[in-house]
Amino acid sequence: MTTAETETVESFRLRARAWLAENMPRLDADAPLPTLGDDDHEWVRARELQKLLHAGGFAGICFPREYGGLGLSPAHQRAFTEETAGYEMPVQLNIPTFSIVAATLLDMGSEEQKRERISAAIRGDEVLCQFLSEPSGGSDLAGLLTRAELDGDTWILNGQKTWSTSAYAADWGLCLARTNWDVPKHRGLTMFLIPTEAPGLHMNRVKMVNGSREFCEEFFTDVQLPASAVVGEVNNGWAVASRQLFHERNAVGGGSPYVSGIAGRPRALGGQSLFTVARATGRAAEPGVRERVGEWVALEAVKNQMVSRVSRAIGSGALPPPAASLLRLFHAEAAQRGTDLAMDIAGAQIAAGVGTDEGVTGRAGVSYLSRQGASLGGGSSEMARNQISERLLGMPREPAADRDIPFNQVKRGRV
Amino acid sequence: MTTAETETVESFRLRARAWLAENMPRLDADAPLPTLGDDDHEWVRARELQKLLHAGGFAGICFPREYGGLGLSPAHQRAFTEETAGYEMPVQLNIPTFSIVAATLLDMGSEEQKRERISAAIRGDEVLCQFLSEPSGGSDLAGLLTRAELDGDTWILNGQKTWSTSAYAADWGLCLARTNWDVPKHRGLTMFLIPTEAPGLHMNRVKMVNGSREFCEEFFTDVQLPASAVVGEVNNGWAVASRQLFHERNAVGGGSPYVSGIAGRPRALGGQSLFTVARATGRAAEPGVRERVGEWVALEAVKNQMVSRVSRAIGSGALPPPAASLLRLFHAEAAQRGTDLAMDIAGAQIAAGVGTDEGVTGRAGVSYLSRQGASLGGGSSEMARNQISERLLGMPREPAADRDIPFNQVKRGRV
Amino acid sequence: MELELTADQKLFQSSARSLLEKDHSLDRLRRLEPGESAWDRDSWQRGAELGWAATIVPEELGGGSVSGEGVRDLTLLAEELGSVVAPGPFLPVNVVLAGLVAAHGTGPDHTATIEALVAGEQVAAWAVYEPGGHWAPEAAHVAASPTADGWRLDGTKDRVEAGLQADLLLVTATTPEGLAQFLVPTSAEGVTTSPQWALDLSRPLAEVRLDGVVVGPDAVVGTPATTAEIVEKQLQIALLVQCAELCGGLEKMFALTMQWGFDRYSFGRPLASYQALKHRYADMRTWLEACHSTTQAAAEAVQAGSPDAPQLVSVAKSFVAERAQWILQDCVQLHGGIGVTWEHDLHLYLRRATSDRALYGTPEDHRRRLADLSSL
Amino acid sequence: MELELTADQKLFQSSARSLLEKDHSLDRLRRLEPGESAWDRDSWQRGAELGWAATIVPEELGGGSVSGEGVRDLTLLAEELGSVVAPGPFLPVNVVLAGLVAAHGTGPDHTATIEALVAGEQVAAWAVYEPGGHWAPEAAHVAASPTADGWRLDGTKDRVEAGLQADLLLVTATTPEGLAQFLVPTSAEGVTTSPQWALDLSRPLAEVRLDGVVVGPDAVVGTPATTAEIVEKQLQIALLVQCAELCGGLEKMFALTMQWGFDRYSFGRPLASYQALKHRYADMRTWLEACHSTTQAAAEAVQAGSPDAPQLVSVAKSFVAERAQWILQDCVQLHGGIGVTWEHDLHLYLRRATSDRALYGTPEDHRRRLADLSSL
Repeated sequence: MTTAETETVESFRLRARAWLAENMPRLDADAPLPTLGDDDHEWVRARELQKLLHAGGFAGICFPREYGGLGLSPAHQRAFTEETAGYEMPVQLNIPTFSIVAATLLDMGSEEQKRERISAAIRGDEVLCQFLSEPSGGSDLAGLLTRAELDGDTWILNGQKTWSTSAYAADWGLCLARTNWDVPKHRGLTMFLIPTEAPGLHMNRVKMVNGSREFCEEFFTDVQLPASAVVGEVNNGWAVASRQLFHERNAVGGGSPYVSGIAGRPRALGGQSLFTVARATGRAAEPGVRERVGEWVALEAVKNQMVSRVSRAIGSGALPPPAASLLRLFHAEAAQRGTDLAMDIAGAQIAAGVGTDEGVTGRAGVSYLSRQGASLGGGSSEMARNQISERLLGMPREPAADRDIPFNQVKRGRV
Repeated sequence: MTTAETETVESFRLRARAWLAENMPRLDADAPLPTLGDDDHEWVRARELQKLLHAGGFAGICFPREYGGLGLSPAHQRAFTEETAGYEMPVQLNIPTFSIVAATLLDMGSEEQKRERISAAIRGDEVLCQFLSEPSGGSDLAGLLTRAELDGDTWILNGQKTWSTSAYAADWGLCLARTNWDVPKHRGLTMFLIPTEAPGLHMNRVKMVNGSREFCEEFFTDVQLPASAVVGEVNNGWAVASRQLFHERNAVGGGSPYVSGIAGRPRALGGQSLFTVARATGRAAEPGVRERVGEWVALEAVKNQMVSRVSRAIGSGALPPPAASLLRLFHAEAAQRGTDLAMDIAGAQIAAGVGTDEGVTGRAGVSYLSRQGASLGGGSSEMARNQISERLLGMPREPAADRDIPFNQVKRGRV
Repeated sequence: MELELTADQKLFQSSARSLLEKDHSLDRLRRLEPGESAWDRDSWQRGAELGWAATIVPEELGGGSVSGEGVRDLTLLAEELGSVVAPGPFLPVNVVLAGLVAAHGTGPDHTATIEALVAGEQVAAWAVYEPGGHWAPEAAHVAASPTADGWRLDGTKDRVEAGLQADLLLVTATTPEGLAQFLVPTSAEGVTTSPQWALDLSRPLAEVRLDGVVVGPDAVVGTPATTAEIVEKQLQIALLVQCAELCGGLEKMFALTMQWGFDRYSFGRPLASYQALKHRYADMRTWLEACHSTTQAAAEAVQAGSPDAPQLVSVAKSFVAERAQWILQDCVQLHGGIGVTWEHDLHLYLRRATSDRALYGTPEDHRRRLADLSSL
Repeated sequence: MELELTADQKLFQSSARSLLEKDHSLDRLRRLEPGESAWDRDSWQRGAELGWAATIVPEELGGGSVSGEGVRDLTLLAEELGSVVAPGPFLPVNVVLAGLVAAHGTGPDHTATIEALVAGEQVAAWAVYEPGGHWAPEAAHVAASPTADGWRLDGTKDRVEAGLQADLLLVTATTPEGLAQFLVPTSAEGVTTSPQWALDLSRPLAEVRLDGVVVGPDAVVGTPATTAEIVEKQLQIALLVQCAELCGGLEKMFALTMQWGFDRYSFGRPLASYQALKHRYADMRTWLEACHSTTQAAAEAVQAGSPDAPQLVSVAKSFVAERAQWILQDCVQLHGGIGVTWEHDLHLYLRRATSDRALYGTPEDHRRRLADLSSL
């Protein structure tokens, strides 16, 4: 599509507004908060909603037309997202399906991978996930131990992954494995695209402190993969993973063009706003409580203003891509301050629920238990600070004891 | 003196109480706050008060009798200090004269140095200071550039020092200089005891942001010193400096047995308590202000409780000496939180004084300007954290680019 | 923790430790079904046999402490219990005992109840919070109306720790003469206890309805004139137990996180070699020392009945409860993702700390109390 | 700072920069004697000639902006001035202009005053604070009583920026009909201005006594019905100028501290190689970006006269003023002892930031305002 043929943002917006009003179900603002850990029905619903968007011609707005998208600009996507306020949307598919996995395939996948997986995701037929982290890994993703070995034309995969967000609901996953142990760690990795139903892949859901079960851990035992499962080049998997991490930072920070629809209620606070908490405690008139609510309002606003500024700056080249870590870091800070403020406001009521129900203040308490989630998921805040200081500010890199050393000679810890 | 002859703490306390009531001038609680930067009269007064204590037999309580002290225990000192509440005391002499310089001489000085300097200080005849830091140095004290060279029997000193607390009021100073450039930095240093009136020593007072002029900078130009000026051994000055640093941490943290009398009003807040600030703003009834005052009360209490516990533990060996850094670090945190709370309470009034006077809230503003003083003076908080993690918790030391390298080959910065 | 313990104290401590190892596991806590109690009466009985309800009770009332300084022994125990997030009515039973002992001699005689509590034969709970309310023990909405031969109590309490398991409730109520406390059997007609969702898995809470509950004149604890002072004593014990158990828990989780820092490698180096992390360990270590210092100082003041005991327990509570959060959340951060999983121990301690922070006055409440006590 | 500037804006910016380089030095600020003013009328006049008092004034009233979006140009200028802690009445003159422009057409005509202010021929100051008071413009104690042919003003104002140098004061006062604003010449009988100690060396403050000051009916700005709205406009301009000048100052001090980190060595390594310090630089860089983001968003809303402008200026002020302190104090810490000496530049910025934090609503004030505006 040439520039001349592109619909204007305003025209697109008006068309979207009309279509949404006619076709999309409205959000029920009074719906009870979902119980964490029990979300299978949400995934069924997300696929239905995505199919609806696709049928209406509003799916994959920023993805190229040849892979099933609309080939429009981020401004079109923003306009659409603004219009979706108040409507149900398949927001579960934003991260990681569209904004991380599909975005990475678009950058690095084979023509076949792009055509098949991206378009299936846009149609609402498939959900995508990532198999990256490992139990021994932490921030050192490239130090992973899962191995893939060639047996004739077939790759044989063995190892263990964890922290795979919503992998239980996915059809395909990007899996990073070590294919050469005799070179420094980044140079011996290969990325594979794996069906989650592959024989030899066993998956568990991990229960979190707040009851959520969105993460999975996977055990790979002699999983067989064809040569066409490789994404990018053999032993060049780190290049693919780097794009994934870039897209992940962007998505978590809120700067991805592949995110469609406004994320649900703030996860960090268990889906509750501080207004809800302040009202539930009966303390909304206290100046100290009002100060805290106002602080939260300001932080949320600044977070969004920053997303808009920084993603624009990365887009225009005014800031380099590692600037996405600024969003990542501030997102965590704002989310954590939010849980702290909620705890302050809940006061003596955070310890208990109402009857056998956790209630508003009890939920604030449960959210507080996973306070650090915001500075751990999608790369820790510490890694974001390393990125910012080293990549954005140009400060000397941390001495790494595994740099330029064959991976099979690198020291490993006891846990 | 054997244990049998030692006066009990209670008897000493009662005797002190009576003597103080009869001899020591009472503090005037309503006296206006002193103007920072203009304190010459305070030093005259401090010497007078010290002479008074000495005449009454209450000077140098924990110093050995052979060097002019009383040879009593820290418990005696604590009892005496408790009794001095409400009396004028020569608190200017606590740091660095007694608790750092005299304490270090006691540990490391020659018999002559101990007999002459310690007793003169106890008599109120002399004030002592330290010439340690250098403009290029920062936390890396041992990387200093001041040089001393032997010319026959005479040491010739050249270089520059700074951050010498109250050196302008002192008679003698401990000065660390480099005497060998061909060995790693710690092994080429020597400590000297220098008269502040030595020819070739030029001194300026440094004006701080809050108007204080307690620090000096010194220029040494061919200052000549006899062999007897060396404290400890030639090229083993680091051992002496280490004791100084230990005593400094102890003193700043509040754990020194050579401190006599309660320090004046809290320096961190410009001599004002948060009660004063809260009352001056007319906001003392606001719950948020009361919360902040209460937080300050608690922090001050915890700081003192911690001094008492940790210094007891170091004394008994339950904690190793580097534990003094715990006090150092917490002291800074409490002081800084105090200035922040004062700023919050002063609110809109911190920007201005009353007429042309800074007033209570303006003084809170000025104190806020030197907020970081608490985490810089006496070694930075960053160095304290290094100490705690490496010396107390046994974590790996930071890689130093100057370790085991002859000092004349070490890289230096541009500032 | 105190820096030095006597041989008797060490024995007392190790007997507690052995019993806890036998009767209690964090894994059991983690796998509790909804409605299942975290503790049973038998286990508490065994604790009582080791003196867990005896330390602050004078010998003539059936109590006794190994060091002769009951409050010290109480905090020593609280640290042990806190270090394993032990369930059981240790806090409420000792708080009620603090009240009964303080009231002893000033109102109706409760010697028999004291003895039964010390022996672990009975369990008591303090019913002081009311639904939707914050820390304001003096402002009870539960009403106690004088009847011909006693009192009639009406109203609702909540966040009653051990309320479901207790035989007796110590209820704060407003009488025509002001605040008073009443010992009410949970079996009395008109008393309904029901379970209440609790953040701390180890400490079941209850809602208690009092519907025209009739008690005799001997149910009163102390006298109207002494109630405020008795409640203050109860509060002091509650705060000390909280602070000491937090110290115990923090010590344990800090040690775990230290070990993790040495064992866990990233980029070929242990976490403990990264300066940004080392500095956070240093802060945590400093705060931990400060927590011990203020808890110990508060315990000494309460033990001595010192006039600054009310201040010092508020200093300790406001400080320790806040720093416990800082330290535990940082322990989670240093552990990484595993620190926010259900299978890890950290959240069990974080639940306890968050609950302790909330109950018997938040740090904010105690800071305002410090301003009040300083006559600002 | 905006991400992209037009050529006209860049020219406007560089002309401001040249004048500041010529007329102003931090060193002069540092060496001011007590009583000596930080700025003079001539220098302000030269600024006015470059359009410093024209941006938010419509062309028909003698103003004009280079980008056609006056608020954008105003914040651009404020950043430049803030980056060198420039003295002068930039903030008060533009705040008064915002009020006069907003009132234009609704009350007495002030066209001549507007033109004189734009041209730099007159200087005006907003007299809104009162001794001992906090931010509460609606609650003036200065009383305006109607007389036969005008008004009589009595009371005291303080923290009047540029009050000593101003020709005109815009005074908030309570009339029988509510709050109103009056333009009062400082030369009027009964007006006494006296210097007031100020934390910010670059911004002289004044106390102003109004002792039976008589003004005509044409001294009123706007009408009783529009006063609240006019004051809100003035506040928005004050807050934007503060936030933008803070951003400019932070940018400068952060750059200075970055350079220090690379140039200063400790233990044979640059400070910038220490992870604990690198992480603090990363935090500062993040906060700085957030400060720019929220200031720019507020400027856009004020420029557009958007209904959420009141919220967004409060968001920006509450955030930027707080983070400015965090960043500047950390810059001091990273500099070490030299950062707290009189000879270093940092305290000049810290004085400005601390003063800006205090005036026109503290972060706490604006957070409460955000709760009010959110109808909590």
